[in-house]
Order: sequence, then structure tokens, then C-alpha cells
Amino acid sequence: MANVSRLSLGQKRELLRQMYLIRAFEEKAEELYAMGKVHGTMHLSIGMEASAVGAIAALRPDDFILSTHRGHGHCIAKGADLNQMMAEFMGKETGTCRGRGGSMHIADPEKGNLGANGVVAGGIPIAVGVGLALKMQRRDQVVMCFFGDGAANTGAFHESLNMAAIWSLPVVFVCENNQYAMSFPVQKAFRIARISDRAAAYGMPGVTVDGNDILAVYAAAKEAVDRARAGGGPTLIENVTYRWRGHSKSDAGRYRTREEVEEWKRKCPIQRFRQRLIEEGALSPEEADRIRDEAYAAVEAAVAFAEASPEPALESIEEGVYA
Amino acid sequence: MANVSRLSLGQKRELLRQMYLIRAFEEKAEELYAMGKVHGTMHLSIGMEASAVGAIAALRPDDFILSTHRGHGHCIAKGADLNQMMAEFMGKETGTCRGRGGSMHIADPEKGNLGANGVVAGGIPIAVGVGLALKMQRRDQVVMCFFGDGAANTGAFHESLNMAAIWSLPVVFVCENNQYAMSFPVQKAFRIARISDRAAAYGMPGVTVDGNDILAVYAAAKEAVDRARAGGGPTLIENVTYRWRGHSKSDAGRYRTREEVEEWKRKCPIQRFRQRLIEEGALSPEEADRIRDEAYAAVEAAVAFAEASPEPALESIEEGVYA
Amino acid sequence: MRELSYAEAIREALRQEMQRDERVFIIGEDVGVYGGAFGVTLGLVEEFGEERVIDTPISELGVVGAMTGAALVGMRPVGEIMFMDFITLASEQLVNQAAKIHFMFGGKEKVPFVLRTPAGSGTGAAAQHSQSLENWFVHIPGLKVVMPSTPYDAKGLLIASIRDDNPVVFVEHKLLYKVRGPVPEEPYTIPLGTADVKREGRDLTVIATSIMVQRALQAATLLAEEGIEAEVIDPRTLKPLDKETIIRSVIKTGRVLIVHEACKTGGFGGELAAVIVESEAFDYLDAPVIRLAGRDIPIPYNRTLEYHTVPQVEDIVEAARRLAQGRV
Amino acid sequence: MRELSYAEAIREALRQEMQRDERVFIIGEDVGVYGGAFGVTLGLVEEFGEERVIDTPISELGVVGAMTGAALVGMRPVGEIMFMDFITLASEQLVNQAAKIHFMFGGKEKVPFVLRTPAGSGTGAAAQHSQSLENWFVHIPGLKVVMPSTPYDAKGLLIASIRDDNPVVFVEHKLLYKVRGPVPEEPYTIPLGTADVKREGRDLTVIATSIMVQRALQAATLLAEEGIEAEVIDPRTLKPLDKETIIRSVIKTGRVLIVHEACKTGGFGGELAAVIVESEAFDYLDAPVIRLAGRDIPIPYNRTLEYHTVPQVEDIVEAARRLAQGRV
Ligand SMILES: Cc1ncc(C[n+]2csc(CCOP(=O)(O)OP(=O)(O)O)c2C)c(N)n1
Ligand SMILES: Cc1ncc(C[n+]2csc(CCOP(=O)(O)OP(=O)(O)O)c2C)c(N)n1
Ligand SMILES: [Mg+2]
Ligand SMILES: [Mg+2]
Repeated sequence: MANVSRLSLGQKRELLRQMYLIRAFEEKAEELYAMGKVHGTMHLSIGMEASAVGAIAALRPDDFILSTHRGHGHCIAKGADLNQMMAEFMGKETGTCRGRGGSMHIADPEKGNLGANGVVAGGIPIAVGVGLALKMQRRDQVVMCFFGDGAANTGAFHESLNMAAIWSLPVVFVCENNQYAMSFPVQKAFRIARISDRAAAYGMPGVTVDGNDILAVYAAAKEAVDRARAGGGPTLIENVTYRWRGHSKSDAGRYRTREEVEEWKRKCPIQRFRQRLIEEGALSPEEADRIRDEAYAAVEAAVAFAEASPEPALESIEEGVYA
Repeated sequence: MANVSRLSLGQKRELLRQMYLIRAFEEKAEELYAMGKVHGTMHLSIGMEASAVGAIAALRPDDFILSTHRGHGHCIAKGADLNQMMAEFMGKETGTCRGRGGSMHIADPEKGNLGANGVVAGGIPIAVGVGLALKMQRRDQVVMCFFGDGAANTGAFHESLNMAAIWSLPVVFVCENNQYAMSFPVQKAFRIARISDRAAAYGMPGVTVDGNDILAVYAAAKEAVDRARAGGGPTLIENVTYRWRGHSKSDAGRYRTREEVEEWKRKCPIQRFRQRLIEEGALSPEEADRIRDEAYAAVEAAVAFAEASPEPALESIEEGVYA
Repeated sequence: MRELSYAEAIREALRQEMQRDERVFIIGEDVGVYGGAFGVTLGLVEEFGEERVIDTPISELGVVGAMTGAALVGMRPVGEIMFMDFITLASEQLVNQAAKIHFMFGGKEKVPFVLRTPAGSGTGAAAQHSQSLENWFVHIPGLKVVMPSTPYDAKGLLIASIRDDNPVVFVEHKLLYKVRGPVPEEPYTIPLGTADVKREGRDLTVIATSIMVQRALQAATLLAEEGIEAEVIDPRTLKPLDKETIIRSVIKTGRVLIVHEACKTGGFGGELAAVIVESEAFDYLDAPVIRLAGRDIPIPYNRTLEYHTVPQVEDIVEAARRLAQGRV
Repeated sequence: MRELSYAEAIREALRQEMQRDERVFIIGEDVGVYGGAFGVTLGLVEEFGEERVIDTPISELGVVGAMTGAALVGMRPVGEIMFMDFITLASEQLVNQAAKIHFMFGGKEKVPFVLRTPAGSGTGAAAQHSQSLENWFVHIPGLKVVMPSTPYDAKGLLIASIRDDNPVVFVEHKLLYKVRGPVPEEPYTIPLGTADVKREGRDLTVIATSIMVQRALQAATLLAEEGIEAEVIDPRTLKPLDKETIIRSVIKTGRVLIVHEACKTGGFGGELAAVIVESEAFDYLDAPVIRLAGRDIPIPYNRTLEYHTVPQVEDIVEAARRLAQGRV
């Protein structure tokens, strides 16, 4: 935990700020959806904020990430402009992807976010390619690839981790084990207790972390990122966490109990970190509240920006298919 | 090795006979190819006979196998009619598949051989389905699935082993590690020393065996088959062996040394077993020679059968696309 | 007659076939207690148990392989791929294995299964959840491809598909799931390879698939008000294709409008156009054969762009009107 | 001019582009010291090293993903899928990711790569190593599809494909690899989207792709002896398609024979037929548009059956003769 202690007070506040921002963004997203202001589907990471923020905090701004369908958190933690992101969510021309991508495909290449992905595990093989290119180009950047527990049972996971391992690529694989792939619980999907144990099948280090403890997440990520940057190859990290909301907007929640959800809500990663900072004397409750309130305000401003933004012009519909 | 000692003398002779049959079949195949009597490509398992014969010896006749592009050995060991098999190899109407399949797709469903496969790892997901059905039907058969070291890096391997594990299916996965996937050596393809270590990623037992020691192969297979039949779920077996010939007929062998090949030839699984039986006093050299000669004669007879067989009628070309 | 939604009709077909034939089982991601992404299999796990309604890991290739293997030893699986876009992950097993085994094995084995999958846009799910890839599978010998447009057809075609001895790709449309229509209670089959004339007309033939049949019928009503009588033909199964019904109609009307949601280029509309112009109907054509299909772009997220990416009722009306010019 | 084989022409294009642009690299199974299943990349690893000619595990999906990722950060990969049949394993990454990223990202990123793959039958490799699936990719917006028929075209089209900023599926034919023809030594490009009139004629238009161009030219020579002058058009790139050249020819001849190796049903021939009959060429057609294509069966192993599964020179002659009846 040597790394963790090196985090400055400012950095810690920034982590808290980002978690609040994600929470605020997604609560708003849910509201907008309920109001019929966005269509399609969306996947909320409420309750999982420490995983995104802690892991990405270990990256440099010029590092890359590959994200998932549950990617709002990654996008924000990687530094997205909230206005553009909200505009994308609402399908506007001013969005990060000109309204073509939407929640499931938000990408923010300027910030090194090479995209959420509508396909489970779709980003994993791409991350390997990014890592391969970085190595070929002798750049010292790394790429961090997020995916869920469900993704760890796809062929894409297997082929990719093996390739990254044999070529010793600067890739950090972050499995966000939130206990379910849609309705399918990890207890049924795996015959092993820890997904990170699969790292051994590829000859790479693997570690399982309490994904609701942002400093633990950060520490594991930092170690993996440092190793990757130093040429030590890939790592598989498993952040154990939980999603509070349904899988998507069409989830009736028949596969789990309310008690289970409530139990995990008591492990809220934001509350936990906030409490810790306050107990450490690093932050007063009032300061924490201000950080939170600013986050919610920023999201409101983003909604205002997005709502004021134009729709894509119909004439532009066939643009951008070919480069 | 309790199992092994239970093999009767007759059974041991049968193992030797099958190995000779495979060797004879494939030497003939090579010759026919060189003479231009067959077209297409083919993949010879010369040097790997103990893996096919030893593993399949652990099965009952009503058990199933899924084989590979390098599948002549599996097919013979599972009890193929040599005439029909040779006829298939030569593309004749009397072939096991009416000349439609050829070397890479020989199947022999009557004998429980659900097919060689032109696609690397193509049979693995199918084996899971067979196992699933056997379990649903409450039958006590098992399915054994062969594949190469190269196949162990495909997504199909990963998805299949996991599914077999979580459902505890009666499947025995047999990885024939012959050191290369075409030109790609296992040292480059894997960052782990033993492919069987991957079993741990699925929570199933894994074991690595000297694949040129037929009794060791048999023992490991028997244990796995017994476990599968008893409801204990799948096993991953790795038979370490070597292919003497090129990958296929178009292999110039640029990726390995002649010395390496020669070294493995000295480890011939047939010679080794023959020697052992002779030393044990189970067989005289003359008896062994007779077994061998009968094998070569059976192959000659099969060629005669195949050559005398008709080609498929051109009018039948569109038959059999739909059931 | 009693009305059911398209999703209910499919569910009823599944239930009745599972009751009738214990070899039939369901397999796919979240098909159990979740009921599938669109709720089609809701309630079936409660009725038939986890052994016959099998939730799988996210392993599309593995699922289709498992179906193939199970079919080889006597079962009749009905699988679900949650979105047609993800069939791409399973296409090796579908195309190289399941479709070819019967032929490659010299007719000795068969692979009876149905792979259900929802296709199409209109739900705001954007580029990776909205594709219509049916023509990929029409192109593969050994596969059959079914695309129902009504609850009635959905039930009858699904039962026929389950009883068929070949691998069948059964393409549903997300926007049709809630569409209601009359559906008999007892099990019935619609033979694969029989098109349906959904509306008779003399001025032009509209050949439409899946949801475009519904839109074409609405368009036909509007066109009739202008005095244009469109005949609307639903092939129902793209493979095998009922060429006779199509050709007969074209000979009658002399004008053809083909409508599908899939991207125009390389789509099934080309096959239909070719079948017509290489047939005797060629001599009866009074006008170019027109394809109205999805634009050649990925489905955009933005609602307006998404709407205008695929044919809508007004597009069909306009295209039909132009085509019928000079005729009426 | 110097002659090269088709395989050599491809190799030369690869070598010259790798010399010119260090972002270009090769990736695939056994592309290094083995030289690929057909020896196309032989010698390149010796020249450019293992960092730029990368052997991979048997992980087709992984390979195309790796190409996509590398392209996103500035590289220009040229990948090889050993047989087109195995693109099925990689199609998720190709179709859902590489093809759509430029559009889904609002134009912010691009994915320049070339995926080379040998297609076609004739080598006795049977059902799982002989498919021609090009129309799958023609159907996917965001992809380009190139199919050279001569050494000259192969080199120029491959260089153009490598320099193109989009994912390109570059389909080679196994039986063409040894075919020789004139190829300039210096690098040159053939713009994607330009068809080539390989032979001029007045009596009918034969539109053929890949190896069928060679067969069509041989057929045309035979037909000329009977006084039938066939115009042979090679689209060279199926997407983008040079419709003008095709339509111009059809307007001239009034008769069209489409020839491809892929299975007829659902194949690219349907697209061609539709493009023609929905164009102004419709009015000039004197006869039905005829498709001569692969039978709708998996490629059989038996040599004679295999031969008769796809169009041969004599089939083209016969079809052309029948089509030209009444004309000459
Ligand atoms: C290849 C593929 N299969 C199925 C789906 C449908 N789907 C979307 S998310 C999801 C569950 C993913 O589970 P996990 O990887 O654990 O991520 P989580 O949703 O829990 O964050 C499924 C099945 C998909 N998008 N892609
Ligand atoms: C999916 C797929 N990719 C590539 C090939 C081409 N190919 C045929 S065999 C082979 C190597 C297989 O290696 P391994 O699994 O170790 O089996 P072995 O040939 O050594 O018996 C390759 C790459 C194929 N048939 N299928
Ligand atoms: Mg999950
Ligand atoms: Mg091998």
C-alpha cells in the first residue's frame, strides 16, 4: 500500500469528486430516461464507482482505456467533458460522438477513452491491439481494459489475455465482478471462487480486490500499471463489487433478493471513502458536501447544455461511414 | 496405475495392433497422396499413435468422440471399418461419408465418432453439447474430445471448458500437445509450461501425461472417463507428444530442426510399447511382427476396396444438403 | 379468434412443443428466470425446470456448439442469441459445423435445432444491437431462415421449425414483440417455404419481410385511398423461398417493390430481384425492380436518424406511388 | 513487362508498403517463417523481423481485435486469416467493431487495416476450407471488399487498400496464387471502386469476380470462335462498386451474365442483378439477367463433385451461348 500513502490530499479529494460526479450523472441519466428524454437502453454503474475511479486514477492522462456497456464511470474518470458526454447520452450533435453512439458506445478518443462497447468483451481484443501498437511504437503508455464477470467467460477474453501475455504487452485487464451477468450469478457461471485465478492460465499475475475500497483498487491498479509501463507485461485485476440498479432499464430483478441489494448498498463505496477522509481529518463533512453538491450542479449544467444543443441534421445521416 | 495393470494381454495386443494400423494407414495415405491418387490436404499423426489409442481404449464402444483435422488415429481407434475409411479418404461413394467429407471431415457416427474437423477447436463446443444431452437423457455414456495445443488458445476452448465444468458434464478433454500449431511452437504460444494447468481456470482436474507412453495415456484417460461416467464432471488431459511429419502436405519444415525430429523419432510410441510387451514376455518379436504385418495387409486390402469402389454419381451432387 | 402478442405466440409455441416432445429444450443467456432480454421465455423455467430451460454464460459460440452436439445425439434444442448482432460470435459453429454436418457426413447425421434471435432497429440500441443479418444465413447451404411478421405466423412457423430436421435461424423483430393478432390455441404448423399473400392487389407487388410486412400493409391501405392497389407478399421463410408465389404475383402486376430493413447493399433484396429477373416474370416487368431497404450505414443512436435509416410507412407509400406511375 | 505470380505480386505489394511506411505490419497465423498456408508472406519475416511480421496463436477473433486496436493508435496492420471460412470466428470484431467505430465515434477515429484471406474451392480441401463469403462483408457498411483477379490488379489494389483509411477485406483466390501476369516493379495503386473492362464485346456483358474473371476470359475466347463477342467486366472491388462501368456495358449489350463462385442464393450476384434492374439499364435489357454461380451446397470433397460445384469455363460458354441466342 506504499502507493496509496503517496496520494496527496488533493488527489484524494479528486477521487471523491469523480465518484460523486459518476453517481450524479447516472442518477440524472435514470431520471432523464424515466422522463422519456432519452431512448434506448442504459446500464448504470451506481454502487461500482470505486472500481472505475480507483483504477483509472493509476493511469496517466495519455494512457488509454477500453470501456464497457456499463461505461459512464470509466468515461468520467478518464476526464470526459461532462457537457459533451451528456449531449452524447441525449443523442445531440454536440455529443462526443455527434449523437451517433449513445450510452452504449460513448467514446472520447481525445481523452484516451477508446469507447464503451455494446458487445460484452468487445473491447478486450482491441485493448490487446492498442498494447501491441504501443509496444511496437516504443511508447511508454499503457492501456487499461475494463470488462465484467460475464465477459470473463467469452472466447474474446481467453484469446486476448493469452496474446497479451505471450507478447508481454502493456495492458491492465480490470474485471469488474459485480456478481451478475444480467441475471446469471457468478456462482453459476464459474466453478472457481476468484476470477483472478484465471490469470495463472496465461502466466500473468492476478489479484482480487475489494472493489468498493477505492484505495485498494487504486493500489492494485497502480502496481499493475507500473509493471506494464516498465515492460513487465499484463495483469488481471478483479474488483469485487455490486451493481445496485437493474442490469438495464428492462430488468425486473427476479434473480436476486431485495435484502441482497440492501446489504450491498450499505457498502457504498462513496460513503465509505467519504467517511474515511473525514475520519482521517482530511476533509470536513461540509467540504465533502460541497464536493458532492458541485458534482450534482455540474451534471445539471451538462443537461442544460445538452438540451440546448441541436439534433444531428437529417442531411448528415450518411456521413462518417467511411473515413 | 491400478487401471493399467488390469489390462489383459489381449487388450494390450489390441492396443499395439491399433497403433500399427494407424501407422500403416497413414504411411499409405502419404504414398497415395504422392502418387496423386488423393487430392486435398491431409494431416498425419505418425508418432502420436499412443495418444489416440491409449485414450480411446478407456472408452466403451457406445461412448462418443469428437476428433480433429489430424484424426485418422482417433477414427481407427474408435473402431472404424478400414475399407470405408480408406474409401472416404479417396473420395468414393462407399466411404463413411459418401466421399463428401474426405480426410479432414471423416465421421463415423455408427461407431460414435462424431467427426474429424477442418476447423481448429471446431469439435470442442460440439462435445459439450453431446455431454449436455447425455446428462439430460440420463445416459451413462461419456464423450471424449480431442484437440491440439493450438486449439487450447481459441475462444472455443475457453467457452466450452467452462460450460462443461459448471454443468459437470461427462466430457473428457484430451489436448494432444505435439509441440506445434503448424509452425507456432508451444514455447511461443503459451506463457505456461503445462497446458493442463488451464484446467484450474475452470475448476476441473487437469493432468499432463507422457503422450508417447500408451499405458500412461490409458491410465489418465481411464481415470477421467470413470469420473465423467460417475457424474464427477469433466477433466482436461494433456498428452505430450510430437508429430513426425510436416503439419500437412505443404509444410517445408522451416520452423524446426531435423535433429529435433530425429530425437522424437527415437521416442516412437509403437516401438516403445512393443519393446515393453516383449520385455514383459507378453509377446514374442515374431508375434509383434505378425500384428504389424497384418495391419499393413489390412490397409492394402482397404486400398483395394477403395480403388474398386465407384465415385459418387454426378447426379447425386445436390443430395444431402438438407435432412 | 383469441389474440396474442407476437412474443406470446412464440412463447406458446415453445411451451406446446416442450410439452409434446421432451427432446425439445431451451438454451441461451438469461432465458430462465429473466425470461430473455425481451421476456419471450418468461415463465418457462418455472414450468419446465432448469434442466430444460438452460441459462448459459456469455458464450455465443459455445451455445451454438452445445446445440449442435445435443442435436447430434437426439435432442431438439431451441437456442436464443440475445441480439442478432451477436450471431457473429457464433457463426463459425452455425456455418461451418451445424449447417454442413449433414452433408459432410454423407447424410448420416442431422442437426435439428432452432436458433431464435431478435433483429432490427427502432429501440434506440444503436449500431451494435440493431442489425438485420438474415442474408448472411440465406447464403449458407444447410441452413433455413425464417422471418415471421405476425403472431399467427410466428407460432406456426416456430412449431414447423422445431419439427424440422435442419438447423433453422429464426429471426424475430424487436418491434413486433408487442404487436397483437389472432392466434389459434391448438398447435399448428406453417410449412417452411410457403409465402403468404398478405393482401391482394393488381397494380404492384410489394415483397416485404418481417416488420416491413406490417409497414407495407399500412402503406397499402393509404395507397388504396389513392386508387393504387398493392399486392403485399410476405415470403415468411427466406430459405427455402417460395418463388412460385412471388413470380405469379409479378406476372400479374408487372411492377415490384422489395422492402426490407437490412442494409440495401448485399441484402436479401438483391436475391429477390435476381430471382424475379431470371424467371419468366422478366417478360412481364413494366418497370425497374425497386429495392427499398435500410441505408448502408450503421444504425445511429439519435432517434431521428435511427428512424430515417430504415424504411417507414411513408417511404413505402412514396416508392410505391412512384413505381405505379403510368399504371394507374 | 516482367511477369509475377499473383502470390508474388501480393508479396511485392506488402514488401514495398512495409518499406515505405513503418506503420504497416503483418499479423496472422504462421505468416512468419512458414510464410502463410500458401506461402504468400514467405521471406518477409527475414526482411522485416518478428516485430513486423507477427505470428499469432490460433485466435482469429483476437487477431482482428488486435488489428483494430493497433489501427486506432496509428498503425496500419495487414492481417491474414488463413482460410476465409475462419473469418466466421472473427466476424464480431470485424463487423461490430472495426466496421462501425468510425461512424459510432462520430468520425473521430478511423480503423485503417487490410484483412487478407484466401477463398474458393478447387484444392480438395472440402466444405470447411473452400467458402466464398465476400457478400457477407459487402453487406456491412464501413467495410470495403476487394477481390483481385490478376497479378497486376492484386498488387495495385493491395497497395491502394493498405493506403485506404478504412477496414478492407481483401479476398484472394487459392487457385489464382500461381497464375502469372505482367506486374510493374514500382509501386502503383488502383483506386478502390473502379471496375475493369477486361475484354470488350458487343453481344453480352459477363460480370465476373475473382477467378471467374479468368474463366470468363477463356470462355470469351471460345465464344468468339462462334462469333459471340462477350464483354467481360471485373468489378475488382465489390464495395465500393463501380456501377457506372457496369451499367454502361449493359446498356451497350442488353444481355447480362453474372458469374461468381460463391453460392448463388444470397450471393453478390443478387446485388449485381438488382443494381442493373433498378438502373436505367433496365430499359435496355433484351433478356433475363442470368446468374451462374456456385451450387447451393457445401463444397464436396470428391474431386469430380467439387469441380462441378462451381462454374467452369464450359459452363460459362454454355450459359453465354444460351443468353446470346436470338442476338447473334
Ligand atoms: C456478446 C454479447 N452477448 C450478450 C450481450 C447482452 N448483454 C449485455 S450486458 C450482459 C451482461 C454482462 O455481464 P458482465 O460482463 O458481468 O457485465 P455487467 O453487465 O455485470 O457490468 C449481456 C448478457 C451482449 N451485449 N454481448
Ligand atoms: C480456426 C482455424 N484456424 C486456422 C486453421 C488452420 N490450421 C489447421 S491445423 C492448424 C494448427 C493446429 O494446431 P494444433 O491445434 O496444435 O493441432 P495439430 O495440427 O498440431 O495437431 C491450423 C492453424 C484452422 N483449420 N482452423
Ligand atoms: Mg457483471
Ligand atoms: Mg499441435
